[in-house]
Amino acid sequence: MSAPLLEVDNLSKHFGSGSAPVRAVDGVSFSIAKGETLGLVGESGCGKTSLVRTLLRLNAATAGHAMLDGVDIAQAKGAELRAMRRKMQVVFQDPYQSLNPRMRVDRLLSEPWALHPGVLPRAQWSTQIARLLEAVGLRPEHALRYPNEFSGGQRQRLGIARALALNPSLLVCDEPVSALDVSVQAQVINLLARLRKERNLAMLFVAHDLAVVRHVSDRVMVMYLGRIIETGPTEEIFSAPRHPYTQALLSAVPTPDPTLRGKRRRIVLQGDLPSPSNPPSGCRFRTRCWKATDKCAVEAPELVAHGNTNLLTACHYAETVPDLA
Amino acid sequence: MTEISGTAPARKASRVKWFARALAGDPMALCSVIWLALVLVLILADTFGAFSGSRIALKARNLPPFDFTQDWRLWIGADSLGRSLLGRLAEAALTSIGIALLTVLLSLVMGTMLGLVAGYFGGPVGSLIMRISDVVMGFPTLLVALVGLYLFGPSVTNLVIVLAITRMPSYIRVARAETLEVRERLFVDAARVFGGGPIWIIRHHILPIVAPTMLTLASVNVAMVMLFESGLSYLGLGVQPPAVSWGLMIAQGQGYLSSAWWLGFFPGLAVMLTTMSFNLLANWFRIVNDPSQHWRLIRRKR
Amino acid sequence: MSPKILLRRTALAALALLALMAATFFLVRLTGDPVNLYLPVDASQAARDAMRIQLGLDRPLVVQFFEFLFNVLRLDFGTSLWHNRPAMEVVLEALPRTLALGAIALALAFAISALVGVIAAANAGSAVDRLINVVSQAAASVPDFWLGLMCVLVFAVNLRLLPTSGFGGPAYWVLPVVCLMARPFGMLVQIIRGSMIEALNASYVRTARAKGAREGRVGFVHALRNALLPAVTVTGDLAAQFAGGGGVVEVVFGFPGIGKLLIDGILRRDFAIVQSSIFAVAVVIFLINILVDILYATIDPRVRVE
Amino acid sequence: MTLLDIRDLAVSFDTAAGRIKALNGVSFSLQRGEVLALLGESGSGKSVTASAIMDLVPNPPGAIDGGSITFDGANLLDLPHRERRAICGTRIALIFQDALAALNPVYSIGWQIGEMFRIHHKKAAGEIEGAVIDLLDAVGIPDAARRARQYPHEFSGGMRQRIMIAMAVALEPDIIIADEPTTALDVTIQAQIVDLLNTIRKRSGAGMIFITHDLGVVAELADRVAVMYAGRIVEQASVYELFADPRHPYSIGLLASQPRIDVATSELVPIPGSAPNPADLPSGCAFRTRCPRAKELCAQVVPILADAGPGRLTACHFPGNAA
Amino acid sequence: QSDLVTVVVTDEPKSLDPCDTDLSNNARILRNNVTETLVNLDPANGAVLPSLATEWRQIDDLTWEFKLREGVTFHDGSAFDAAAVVAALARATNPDIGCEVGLATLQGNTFTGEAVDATTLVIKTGTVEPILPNKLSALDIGAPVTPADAKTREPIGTGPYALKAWSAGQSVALQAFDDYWGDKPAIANANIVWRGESAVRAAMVDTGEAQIAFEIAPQDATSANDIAFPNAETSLLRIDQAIAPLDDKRVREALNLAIDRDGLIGTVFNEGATKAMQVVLPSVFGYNPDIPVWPYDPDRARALLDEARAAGVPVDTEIVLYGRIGIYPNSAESMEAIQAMLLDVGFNARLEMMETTPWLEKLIGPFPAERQPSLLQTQIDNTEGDAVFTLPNRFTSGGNTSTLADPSVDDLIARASAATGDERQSLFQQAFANIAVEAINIVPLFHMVTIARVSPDLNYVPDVQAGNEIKLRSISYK
Ligand SMILES: Nc1ncnc2c1ncn2[C@@H]1O[C@H](COP(=O)(O)OP(=O)(O)OP(=O)(O)O)[C@@H](O)[C@H]1O
Ligand SMILES: Nc1ncnc2c1ncn2[C@@H]1O[C@H](COP(=O)(O)OP(=O)(O)OP(=O)(O)O)[C@@H](O)[C@H]1O
Ligand SMILES: [Mg+2]
Ligand SMILES: [Mg+2]
Repeated sequence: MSAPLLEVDNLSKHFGSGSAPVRAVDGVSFSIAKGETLGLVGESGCGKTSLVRTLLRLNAATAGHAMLDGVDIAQAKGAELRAMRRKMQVVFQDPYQSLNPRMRVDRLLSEPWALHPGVLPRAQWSTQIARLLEAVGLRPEHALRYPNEFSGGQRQRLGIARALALNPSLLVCDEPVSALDVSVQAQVINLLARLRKERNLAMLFVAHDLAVVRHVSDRVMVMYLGRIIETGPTEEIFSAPRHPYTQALLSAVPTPDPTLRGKRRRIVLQGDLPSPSNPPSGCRFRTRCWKATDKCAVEAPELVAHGNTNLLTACHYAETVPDLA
Repeated sequence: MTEISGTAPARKASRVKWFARALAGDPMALCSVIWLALVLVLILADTFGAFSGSRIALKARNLPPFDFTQDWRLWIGADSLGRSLLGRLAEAALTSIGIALLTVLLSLVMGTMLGLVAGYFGGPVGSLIMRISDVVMGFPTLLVALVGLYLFGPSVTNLVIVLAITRMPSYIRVARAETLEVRERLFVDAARVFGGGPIWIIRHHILPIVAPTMLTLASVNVAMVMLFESGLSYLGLGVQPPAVSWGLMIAQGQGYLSSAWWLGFFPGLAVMLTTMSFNLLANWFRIVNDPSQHWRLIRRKR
Repeated sequence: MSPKILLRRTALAALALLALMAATFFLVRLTGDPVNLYLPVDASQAARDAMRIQLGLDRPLVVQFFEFLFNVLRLDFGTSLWHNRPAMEVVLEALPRTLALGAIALALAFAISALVGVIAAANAGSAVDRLINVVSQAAASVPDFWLGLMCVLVFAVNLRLLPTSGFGGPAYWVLPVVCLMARPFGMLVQIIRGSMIEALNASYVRTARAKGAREGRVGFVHALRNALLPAVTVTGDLAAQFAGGGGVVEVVFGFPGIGKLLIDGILRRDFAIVQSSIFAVAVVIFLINILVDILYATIDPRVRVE
Repeated sequence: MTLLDIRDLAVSFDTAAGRIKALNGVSFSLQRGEVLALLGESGSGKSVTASAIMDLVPNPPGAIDGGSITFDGANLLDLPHRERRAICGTRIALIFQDALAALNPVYSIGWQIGEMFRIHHKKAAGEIEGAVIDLLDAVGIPDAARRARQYPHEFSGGMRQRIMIAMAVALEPDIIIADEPTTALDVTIQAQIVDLLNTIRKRSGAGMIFITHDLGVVAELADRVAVMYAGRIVEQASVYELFADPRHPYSIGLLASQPRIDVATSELVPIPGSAPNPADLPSGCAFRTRCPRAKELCAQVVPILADAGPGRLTACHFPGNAA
Repeated sequence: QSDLVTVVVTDEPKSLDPCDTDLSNNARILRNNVTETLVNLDPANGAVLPSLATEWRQIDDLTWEFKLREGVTFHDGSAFDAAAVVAALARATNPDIGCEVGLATLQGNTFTGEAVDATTLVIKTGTVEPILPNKLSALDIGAPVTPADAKTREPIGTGPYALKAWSAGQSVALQAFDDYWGDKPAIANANIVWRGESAVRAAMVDTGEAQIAFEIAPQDATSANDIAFPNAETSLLRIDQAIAPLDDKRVREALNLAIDRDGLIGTVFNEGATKAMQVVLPSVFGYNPDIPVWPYDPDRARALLDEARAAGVPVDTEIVLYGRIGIYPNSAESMEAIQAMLLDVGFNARLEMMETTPWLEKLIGPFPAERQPSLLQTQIDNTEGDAVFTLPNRFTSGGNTSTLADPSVDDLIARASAATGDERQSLFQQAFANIAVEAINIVPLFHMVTIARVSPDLNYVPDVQAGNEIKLRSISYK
């Protein structure tokens, strides 16, 4: 097997210093192969965005490495950095915030080329802009509008078009559809899926909507309080999760089928997510876990395979709950 | 592409139309614009020599206003040296507004730049900028004015520089605060991901967002500087004869309040109306730039 | 505010004060030599030189500066050339008057503009609102000294209702307070009106209405407290400005406050007075800022004093 | 028994882009003890409907242009302001989407909940504190006595929503209108809140209008569903019927476009195009520009909400089952 | 309230030390109210009148003897005697204290007092001092308890009023002194307050807040209660005649001819002002009545300029008019008018109005060698009644405000200062003529007047000394 496109090793990101830093990301390791889509789910505040921003070098990592195509993201300089920037692009959550409201679409889309002279001669910009717009399902004449003249879904398409301008090999999507309307969400998801196929894009797909993640990803990673607690192939995670948190998470998602009402086994977790600046000792989930024992308070579980499965689970008492789905 | 680019002027025209409509929706702003246009006409008339005939004529000293049998230049009276008060007001308008605009422009440009740097980079340079601006803020403007005028001689240029320096901290603060906020916005992050450096980001992403706020602040400041200049001139620390500003006219006219009220009254009124106009326009501008307030400017048609 | 934060802020303020005093020291000395001003025109060159030596002005500026710093550390601010007594003593006589004047003006301005601002915001767009807007804009735009002169003309000279100027019983305070109030009043009405309109559109106000609260309660209990925050900031800034003296207004009314003292000090090259007033005012401003922060935190529990 | 009956409600707003017709003749009714889900995408007018019921449409820029809201036999729109206010909170209560914004940041939550009693003079001053603590207990906030003294920013999102709920049920209203109460919450918290709402509603027997665009929550909670599009109700049916057999092309599209957690979907079927500009709605049926079935008639005649089988209504010229 | 009179002046006194009465702000309060001098000058003709000294004579060139009044006590009860005068004199001339009197009037000579007995005083001078009594009219005598090495804020004198309180920034209150040696004043209390604005001062008399207001600007002097009195000041422009083109006499003459003095009187200057031909008033010893007043002749001025231009004088060089803000009422307007007049005859004149300190730098030498040709707005006062108090410092080559370096003038002034009687008078008259006509070092403007507004129910007529003295004891209610 060839080397993975992105390899993350024990990456941490802590905010603030002093006695109780916010441990937004705490020793996370994973990798993404070329053309693969990795879904990342977790509740609000568990560190998804922090992880993404660290990968994009918008935050400096506190510890650990992330290598993109063999280049350490944090260390890259000069030409290496520029090459890295071209390879990895991002689509942000909020389509209203991620486009500069004072830039016309043609300038928005050509900004990457202006920043990477030599990628595309200026003469070809306008044709390329038209092509990009078409690729994301917009029309060439949209190039002369301002972002506020677009709907949310259209804006998200603009964001995607812009991310594609440099023809990256890895697209990092931080909740690209969660700000969109249900009917528009489907359009964007389909668009991403199509582009991924056409361009052999690898994706890190962050979302908290499990249904969306299930639909999009090849592999899924579940995060809780800055740690990865379970990871594995999408189908396996959704059909037979082993971590209690994943189980609870899946069961909490309401099924759009009124006939199933009251028939599913639902696990309603008690309490809120603990503060990431003062995470529980041992297993971080233990404060809301119905299986927690004294051991969980002392010993942090490793992310390992439990039994005959492709899943890696960080739980001392990992087991499947067969009748979940 | 031609048929697409053809729409650009049309968009511009519609923007002008929208502004005109928004202006029509705010009678106060409309009045302000009319008043400022009037002042502009007066200034132009003066520069083209309409008042050049108004020399010192001690015989016409303190000629009262509203005597329409006189030359039109004397319709609002003559000053203590018999010069046309209207002409003096025109000349003073150029100084007063000129000083205010230049001051504001200078402090706007410098303050915004420093604020952007302080806000975007932070760190020791940022704190240094902020501390210096704190210290400047701590000074009585009078002292700074005096030092500047003493060191460099009393001239309009020096007054502008001095006032600009004392006004700068407010721009620095606002620009910094805005920058701090804007630099956390997602589109700035996006630009960084594309490889945009600080200069690029400040120029293309932060400045355009910060600019309207700064312009609003500037138009409020035009008003403030005008008041300030008149105060300084009143104390004898601002514009000095033979130059003339509205503030100086008030100062000189105050001696005549009981005998020739028009000498101090009209320049006072001019300061007030002009200041008010700039304040009102600032308000209007703020609303125009805030989509959630737009409806205020559009009359409800039923 | 915890003592630790207070300590930190005090330390920072002390540093800033040091910079301010240093800048003041050099700036005033750039405005020229006081000796000519203090000696009769006929005084001989020898007498001028003697005075320079006596005042220590003949020594290098740096030496003078360090002596000045040393004296400041001992809270010795020198002797006023003009008043011929310790400068700080003169300043501490004038400062309380200015503070009282400013406090009265600001408090009145704040109270009245809160009321007027709420009325305007509640009737946004109506004739009342427009009237309030015009009046407050005019108040914010009127040159205070001009207003002062006009007030003297009308109320003192023509109507004989109030004394023209000076310092004394309550009657003497009316006109200075009114003139000083005009601008804060205008500004605060604008601000409170704006933030009230915003607050009245806020979600929590909808909640209050949904709870069944009457408009008066919605406006004064729910919206106003939130809307006051920007007004408090501006009032703090104004208070800081006023601490430096009502400047021109004090001159017009012959009000013996710190503003007049400072202007006179500057015009008379009374270095000790200028330095002491700036020092005293800076300290007051520091205290005002802390006060404003505390007030802020009292109004809005989200704000933590740093 | 019909508790609330809304007929042809029309609301408009003045905006820079011109006059927006936010509601274009909304009609639905709510029975006692029933949960009606108001489903529809962003901007379809769900919140405006709630505002109109609660007399919260800001005027200006908004205005109620017509229709009626009949509650307990009286048309609310005819009542004087003062009487409507008296109904708010006591008989109809509203829970907002963004609890952080909806709670006044400068008052403690105990004060804000207690205000319900003070405004409507329902309890003596001495009893209020105890009542507030009981309410907080009831919505599952531990350590209620201490937390009542805290401010909204000191609570997590789920807690704040619980506080909103406590406030809404304080005076045991007949109707609770919940405007997307769980949209801003995480799934695990959302599950808690949905559970809580269910429990409380069952206990008090209040009717509920549950506004959302989350099909899952609807399936979990609602008895009946009204689907909104561009300021109109386009379909009304019992929850079972709607999910099993949507008739309006918009409802069909809505159901087909959402990925499901319980089954692996290979391809989603999105509704083409985007929501129309409310200032410039298409003539006739507002959905026609995105509708696969649109014919000439749709551009000319506005379809009315008509009977389409027992207990269900559809506003479409060409209703039918999903293809 | 008939036992109180309130006087409003422009500024707070700088000091109330008896030895600082050379400043009129201080003198107005103290002189002959709180403290007294050995002799006074007659406001009408400048003659020396007895006060604390009853008689005096010059024993020899360097020695004078004064007989002091008996039975005079200071406000603190101590007796007035020769020792007190000796102490006051020593104090006034002590350079360490920096007394105004010592630095101005008494400068340039040494004075040693000697108490022969309680009422007999001998003063020895370093050089001959022909007009010692005039000089001593400026020396106020404070009580012996006045600190010898520092200034005081609480003067104790022998005058009809004692200081009651000085509320800094607000007012000075005086109270009649019961044991005064002369006639008791009619009004028991006096308040001196100060306001910067002329209009306010004038209004205060109308409103009854004050009974006397000084320095009312011409435009505020609109009522019958406004009394103009000459204030011993003469306004002028000093010509810096060392710098071209002002080094040319034709140019300086043109300056004088260009100014329409009649036009300025009654408009910018008060009607009561009189055109001046020299820098002192007729009442001053040494005044020359024969110097002609400059006519207004702009054509002649233009002709002179053309002539000078033809002779190669750079008459088109920019000449700066240095004005001082507020030196007298309407000072800026007068300079604007003068600038316009100069421009009219073809001068390239630029006006620069300055604050006092920078103006003083222009006034007082030494002057930098590289400087622009300039005219300086100034005024000269002479309250001591003798030309020697005006001339040496201002018009001799050694004078620190002089721009004239003419050995013949120097010699004239030196000789006049040492002379007495008619010789003195004629020498001074020659000097004045020389300065005004031959050298044309000045553009004399006006003998100035001050306007005081006096409440109609008050008996008070300000005289020429009212700029320096408010003779409170002469005031009474009608
Ligand atoms: N700049 C920052 N400074 C301090 N703390 C931060 C910062 N950014 C994030 N955090 C904290 O780090 C934790 C993780 O935040 P992060 O935004 O990565 O979560 P998330 O999983 O993306 O949440 P969401 O689903 O809400 O986007 C949170 O507790 C957050 O408060
Ligand atoms: N105060 C207002 N001013 C102008 N337009 C408004 C106002 N309130 C609502 N609207 C308009 O009314 C329409 C309906 O809005 P509404 O808030 O009811 O939508 P919604 O269905 O609740 O959407 P969401 O799911 O986003 O909450 C929208 O087009 C909106 O722009
Ligand atoms: Mg996130
Ligand atoms: Mg809504």
